[in-house]
Amino acid sequence: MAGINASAAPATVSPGLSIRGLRLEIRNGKSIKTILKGIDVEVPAGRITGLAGESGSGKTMTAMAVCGLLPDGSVTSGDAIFEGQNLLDLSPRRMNALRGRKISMIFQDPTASLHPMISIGGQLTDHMRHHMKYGKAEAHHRAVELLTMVEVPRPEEALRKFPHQFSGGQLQRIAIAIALACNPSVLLADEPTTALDVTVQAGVLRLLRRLCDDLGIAILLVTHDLGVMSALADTIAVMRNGEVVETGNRFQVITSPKHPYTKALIDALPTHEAIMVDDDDE
Amino acid sequence: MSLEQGLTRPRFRLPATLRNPMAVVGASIILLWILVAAVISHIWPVDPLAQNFDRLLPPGAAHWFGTDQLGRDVLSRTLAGSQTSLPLSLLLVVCAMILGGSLGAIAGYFGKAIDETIMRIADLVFAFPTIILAMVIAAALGPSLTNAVIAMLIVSWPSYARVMRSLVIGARGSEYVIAGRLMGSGAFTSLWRDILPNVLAPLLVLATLDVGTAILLLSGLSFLGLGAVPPTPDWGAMVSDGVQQFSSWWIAVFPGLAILSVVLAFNFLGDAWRDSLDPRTADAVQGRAI
Amino acid sequence: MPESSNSGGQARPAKATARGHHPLARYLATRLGLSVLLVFGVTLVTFVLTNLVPADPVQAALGEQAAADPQIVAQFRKQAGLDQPLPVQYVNYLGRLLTGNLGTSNQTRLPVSQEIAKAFPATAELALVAILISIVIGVALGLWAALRRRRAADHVIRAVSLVGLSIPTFWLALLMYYIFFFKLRIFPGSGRLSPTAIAPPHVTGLYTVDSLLAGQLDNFADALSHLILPALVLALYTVGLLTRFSRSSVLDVLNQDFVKAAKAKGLPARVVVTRYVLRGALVPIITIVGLAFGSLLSGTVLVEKVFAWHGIGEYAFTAATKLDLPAVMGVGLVVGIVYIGINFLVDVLYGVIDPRVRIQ
Amino acid sequence: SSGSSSNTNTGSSSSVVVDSSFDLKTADPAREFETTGAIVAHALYESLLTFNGDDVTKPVDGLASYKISDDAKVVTLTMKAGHTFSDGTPVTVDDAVFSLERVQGIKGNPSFLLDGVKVAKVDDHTLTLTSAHANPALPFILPNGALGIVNSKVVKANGGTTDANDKAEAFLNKTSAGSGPYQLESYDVASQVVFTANTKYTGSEKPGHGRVVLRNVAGPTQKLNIQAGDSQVALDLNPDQAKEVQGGDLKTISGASPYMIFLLMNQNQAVNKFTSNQDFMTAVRRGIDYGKIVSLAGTGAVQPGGVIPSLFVGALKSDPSNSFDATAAKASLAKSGYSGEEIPLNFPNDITVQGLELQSIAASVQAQLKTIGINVKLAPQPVATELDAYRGGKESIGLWYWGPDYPDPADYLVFTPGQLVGLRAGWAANASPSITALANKAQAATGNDARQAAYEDLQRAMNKTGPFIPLLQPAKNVVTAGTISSVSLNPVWTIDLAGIK
Amino acid sequence: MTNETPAGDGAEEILAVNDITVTYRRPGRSLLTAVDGVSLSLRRSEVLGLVGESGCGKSTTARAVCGLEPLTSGSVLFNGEPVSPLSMKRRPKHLLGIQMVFQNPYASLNPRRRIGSQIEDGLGLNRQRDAWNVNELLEKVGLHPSDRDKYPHQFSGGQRQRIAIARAIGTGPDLLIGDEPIASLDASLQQRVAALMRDLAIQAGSGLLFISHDLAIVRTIADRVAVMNRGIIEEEGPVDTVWRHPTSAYARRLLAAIPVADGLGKLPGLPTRRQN
Ligand SMILES: Nc1ncnc2c1ncn2[C@@H]1O[C@H](COP(=O)(O)OP(=O)(O)OP(=O)(O)O)[C@@H](O)[C@H]1O
Ligand SMILES: Nc1ncnc2c1ncn2[C@@H]1O[C@H](COP(=O)(O)OP(=O)(O)OP(=O)(O)O)[C@@H](O)[C@H]1O
Ligand SMILES: [Mg+2]
Ligand SMILES: [Mg+2]
Repeated sequence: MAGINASAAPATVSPGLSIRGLRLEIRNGKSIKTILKGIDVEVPAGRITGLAGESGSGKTMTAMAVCGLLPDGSVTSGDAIFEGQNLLDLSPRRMNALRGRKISMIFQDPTASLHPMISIGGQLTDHMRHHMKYGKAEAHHRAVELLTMVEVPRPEEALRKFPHQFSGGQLQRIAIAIALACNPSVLLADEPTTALDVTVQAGVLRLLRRLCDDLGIAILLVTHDLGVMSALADTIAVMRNGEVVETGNRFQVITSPKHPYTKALIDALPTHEAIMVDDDDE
Repeated sequence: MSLEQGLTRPRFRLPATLRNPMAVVGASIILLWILVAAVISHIWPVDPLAQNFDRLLPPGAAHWFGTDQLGRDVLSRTLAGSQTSLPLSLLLVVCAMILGGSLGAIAGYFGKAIDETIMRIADLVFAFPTIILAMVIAAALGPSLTNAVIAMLIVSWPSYARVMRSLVIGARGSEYVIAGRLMGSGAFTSLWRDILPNVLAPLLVLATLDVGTAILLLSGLSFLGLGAVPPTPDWGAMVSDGVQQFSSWWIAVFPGLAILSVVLAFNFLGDAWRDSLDPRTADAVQGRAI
Repeated sequence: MPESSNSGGQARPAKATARGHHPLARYLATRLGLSVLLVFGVTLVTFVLTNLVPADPVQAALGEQAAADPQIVAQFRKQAGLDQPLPVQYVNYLGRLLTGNLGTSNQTRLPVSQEIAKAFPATAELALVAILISIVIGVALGLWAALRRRRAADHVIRAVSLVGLSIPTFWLALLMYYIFFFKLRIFPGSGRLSPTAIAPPHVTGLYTVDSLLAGQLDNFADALSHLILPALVLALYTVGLLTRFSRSSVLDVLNQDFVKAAKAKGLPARVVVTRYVLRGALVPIITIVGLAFGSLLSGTVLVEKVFAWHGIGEYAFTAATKLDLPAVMGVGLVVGIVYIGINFLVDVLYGVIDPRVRIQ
Repeated sequence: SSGSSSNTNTGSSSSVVVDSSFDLKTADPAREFETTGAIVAHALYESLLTFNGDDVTKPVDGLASYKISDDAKVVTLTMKAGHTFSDGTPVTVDDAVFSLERVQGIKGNPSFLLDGVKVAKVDDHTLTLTSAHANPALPFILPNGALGIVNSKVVKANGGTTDANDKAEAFLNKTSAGSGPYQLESYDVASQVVFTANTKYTGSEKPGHGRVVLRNVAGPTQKLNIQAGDSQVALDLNPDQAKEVQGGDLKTISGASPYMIFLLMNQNQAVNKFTSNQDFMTAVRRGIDYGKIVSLAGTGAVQPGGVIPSLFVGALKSDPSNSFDATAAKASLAKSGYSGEEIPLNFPNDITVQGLELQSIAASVQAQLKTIGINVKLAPQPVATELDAYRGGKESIGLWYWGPDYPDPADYLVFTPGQLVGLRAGWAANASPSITALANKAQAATGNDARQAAYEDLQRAMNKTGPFIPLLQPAKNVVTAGTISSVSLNPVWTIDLAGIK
Repeated sequence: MTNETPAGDGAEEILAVNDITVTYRRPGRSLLTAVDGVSLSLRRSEVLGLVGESGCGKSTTARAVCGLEPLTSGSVLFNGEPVSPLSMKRRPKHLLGIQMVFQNPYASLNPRRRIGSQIEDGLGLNRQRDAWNVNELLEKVGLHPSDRDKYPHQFSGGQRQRIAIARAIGTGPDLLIGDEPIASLDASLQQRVAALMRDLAIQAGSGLLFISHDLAIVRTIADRVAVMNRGIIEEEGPVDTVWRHPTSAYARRLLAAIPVADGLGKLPGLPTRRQN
């Protein structure tokens, strides 16, 4: 079903991530719940791949499976190929060495995904020091650099502050900085703007676009907001009930959806006529 | 998904608590003790008060649990002890729950001065050393299990009040409560119909977990001579007799095991119950005071 | 527990009309004010309570024949100020308190403050060691159980902690004394020091500390070896309690997104657990530690009796049963104040641990 | 220094640990009147007269020798030379006079011992104690530890006076000022009192150990301690515990104690209409299985014939009025008009007498009376609360004990109508003229034989119609380690610490 | 569906919010003015949309209109009578005509009561006794009459929100307030629920105050819209005017920031940087 720019995905070592036939079951006692029923998604480097779908369709679980952060009792099969190795088969040790280093993640709620009692500096540098063996000063230097890159004002000062001292948009930027700290090749963003205001969201979306373009990172963008999808994703995969029901490039999927579910999703959107706004801020 | 859930939920609700093997063990022990208290101890052939036997006999064929310092049969006393220890601790817990729960609910719902007054009193009771309070009360009213229960009630309501208050404060801002009030329900209806049913479960769980503590506290008071009046068979009092006759270990061990079994049973049950609550309410229970 | 404010989400004040300069200082000042108010309340409770006791303190204080002599009784009443109206007695009581005078024991005619100064450190030492043991063991077990949730280790730990919560302390105390002192000879006998030992010079009243301060290493070893068994007995209950609470608060934290986020950073499990999970679980644990320590301070009478420890618990018990009202008032007040102090300390610790309290 | 306390040698440099349940209030002899206080006072202070070992039937010379006038009103005491206080100064008449006047003047618990007695110095060797009425008990009172002689100069220097302004107690709680075999090393009213031998001591009973630690330990722990060798003497084992430690090298010294446990039946109609009924009282008297109660109290316990314990002059061996006969009891009960009404039995539940809990006795009495048809309800209270009702004469049936203030039958006249304990049973002064007459006769009798006969008559009469039922004289069980060769017990001061050899 | 005939100018005004200010005392004594001089008015059968960023004071305004929040200054008139703050006492009769549908579908229904009886509570308030019955209402919001005996947890979020709407409509309100009633719903449901709310309100002749941060949806159901920012109304007017020709800079930014699902990959406009 991988119907995307085949040229961007060389068969052997692709710089991105390629998910093929991913199945996931969660066993709890005797009950077995099938969450994912064979997912195929290509996440090539330098592009943003969108994963859309209704609530509970398994978007988050797909990202979690790639990271190896599934709940207890999960059983996976299929492939998630990254740098020639199947992430699903890696030992927890080797997976841990990749997580945060080559593969990073951003969560939906920035206030919840940062530890409220640890300073921003602490949370931004601890994995750098672990993965990259940076010294204190080196890590600090890199942290300032990162905060500057994601446009958090007064980075030096920010490092000493705690999460509750920032707004949601700033926190999401910080979360992105944390994810980018070790120069990952793949970034999994699970609804990174859902908890944010439209105005703040606009800034974060731009940031993601820029990172993708400038750093050549492969981004998997999970969201149920088709507006966001349309603004950011290069290709879109639509999920429903643990299956990918439609994959295609952005324009195709949004303007001429094939699957009835995608159609329904798009029909439900309020129609947008041309908005007459002078973009005076740009 | 929601439909499926909807169909199965009501039928699974109680078993969900009881599916846990520990909960099954707990429930069976409690049932067994209820049976003992209600039936077996009444028809048991040996009189728990009769001082007809040789003193301090070790467990043997004639007296499975031995005899105590006055020549009474420890087995029949242990069985009969369930008639006082169980109902009294339950009574204590229920009273503390009702008293503390009501005060906490009132404090939480009405807030402001009422809240301040009630909660500062609760703080005071907390700050005042429990055992001294209990002892002074028991000393003043005279030792008896009823008075011990009253004393313990006075010192134990605040933890219920605290939990209840925080639950009610959490619930009173809930949208369904506000919706109810927008539809014109008064304070009482609002508390009774909208809030209470939704906060009762954690309180009940707390109470379940407290039954064991109650038995222990009452037995502690008995040990200090402020609880059960002889010759009433009471587990705590029996254990404290056993401390005097420490070499005759059977005097203390069997009622002690009885206490242990009940405490464990209620805790197993309460634990399972709490685990089956939704996480947000379970939160409030675990934040309870001692 | 700290009251969590209801205002959720990211607060972006539309207009902050006033701005706090030292939120932590103000927070602490409020807590302190509240504590002082509570202390005042405790004095009132002690006073009212002791006046509610129906028995006549005169009869309790005087010997059989002296109590029959109306002249002695009248003199005693006068000396104790019992002939004044209650409000006056209360004001007098407060006045005396301000000068540090807790009154004189009816039983021993010693200043209550002096007696408490002796009894309190004994219990404090015991409770401190017990709470330290409980924290180390209880938190470790609770953490372990939470990390192994629903597996064998979890069930075993929970069952064991419940057993700890279910055994009557006084009986356990005697049993432990029997096993470890009498049978196995691992620990020394009752009391705080060997009978032949001479107590170290009084500085803190904690024998272990005082003996170290005085450089008496053998006394230190002696005091410590006497301390361990009763402390273990006391700890068993609090270990059970802390295990349960740590388990559930760690479980709560484990469900938080920031733990998942920490794992997603590829941090080693050890770091995630110690740095992220434990720290997050600390606030509820500290609350319980505070409460448990408070209850240890006044709830040790049963253990003290068995171990001939003669601490504040036994003192309170004797005072209450002998109707030694000045002693009851003194001990109620002191324990109450210490309890309030501990709670204040817990509040301060919140501030230290949780930047949301410290920095606004 | 720390380490094991067990001692094998009994040289004067060794130390000994005595475990006891404290009821200590003070180390000031003029104020103490409790069991532990008496042990402490006896070790620290010598008294003018004393007893020889446990024989309390005959006072012997202490710091002084004595003569009592024929009318028993004047006791003349002649100081013996050679006794010195621990600071080396000699004990003088002035010290004796000061000490006794101080006991009287500060109105402490023991001051009643010298009620109506005038203390006067005659010369540098002699003093007299003069009473208005015949007071043949006075020589028996003088050995009491409360009447120990203190160093008047030292005590005065530390605030001591002979009136209510006395401030010496705090000093005496830190430092002893006596001529006894021991000096106070440290004193902690709650945990322990440590004694060191008084090097200036010149008395007869030389201290067996250089250092004695008297510790406050609860009964069950005492037992484990002595078994483990952690202590050498345990004073408060109950009979069962004492029996359990038998075998091995521990020794148990059992004997009757001077305590007498009794039931009182209130004679006041208003308090209870049954307990004041003669037939009902007889029913109770005959309905109690004394043998069973005595067996509760173990070896050495006896049933006293009357209120006076077996150790004293005037004790009654046994009396058929106080014997178990269920049929007679039921017959009397039938006559009394009682039909199953509940009668409360009050007793203090936080008191043990020689390790024996009153609670067990109460439970036993209740069970026995139940078999003859009397419905007794136990109503225990802590002693501090219950004392009120007891002293106020408000108990229907009370279970109490009496410990002698001094080892003389005169101490038991308080049980007669209109007297201290008699009133507690609602026994008014005019309630029984015949018994009152017998009491007066007993009080006036002088000479051992006459007194013995008079007190026996009095007790027999009281056993017939009086409100008191003497139940039990519990045993005193002292357990000593194998390293201890002898101890010296005495009903007045329990144990002579110097006598632990 | 957009912009049906705006309610006639002659319709009676049911709500007049006159220059209200609401301040919160926050822990630590600092005062926060959440609503700062807001004025609004609403007529029968009219839908007024209130949009703005999170925390700008929309909910506070709604709560103040219901009397749930004491006013620091200004007044709220409902049917010409002042709205008194809701104390612990029963709510006065004349205010029962104001009903609200809340943001969180999981919290707006009492989880321990059958939904049928909760809807009946609402019906009990209706002045026209027989205007509705439970079954009709359920059908109206697309549920089956047999659902009345179920408990809230047996429904999905969208269904619950529809039940809450049914309950509010059942009271026959003069004024219906929706405080972000669609915010937590699935994208595919938002539009449907919003439209349902509008339809039912207009049908019952009530005024609807519809609060949302999603201008795109408000535009489809509202007659007039007010844009709120930091406690003040930045701009107010007919929805088309505001949508196409916003006059305030803030409204423009807000509009520009909305990503458009046109498949063109156009990034939304940037907000001006703000200092916190
Ligand atoms: N810990 C878990 N155990 C069992 N089932 C789970 C667990 N977490 C999620 N699920 C189930 O997995 C399915 C997919 O969940 P997932 O979180 O991936 O959905 P989603 O598409 O991210 O939805 P949303 O848009 O609401 O975030 C759901 O049916 C959910 O109930
Ligand atoms: N009870 C309260 N106490 C103190 N401040 C409050 C309270 N409720 C709200 N606030 C503050 O008032 C301001 C306005 O809040 P309000 O809830 O009205 O915003 P909103 O526009 O509804 O935002 P959202 O879209 O997040 O619901 C916010 O800054 C909020 O933090
Ligand atoms: Mg998700
Ligand atoms: Mg809001």
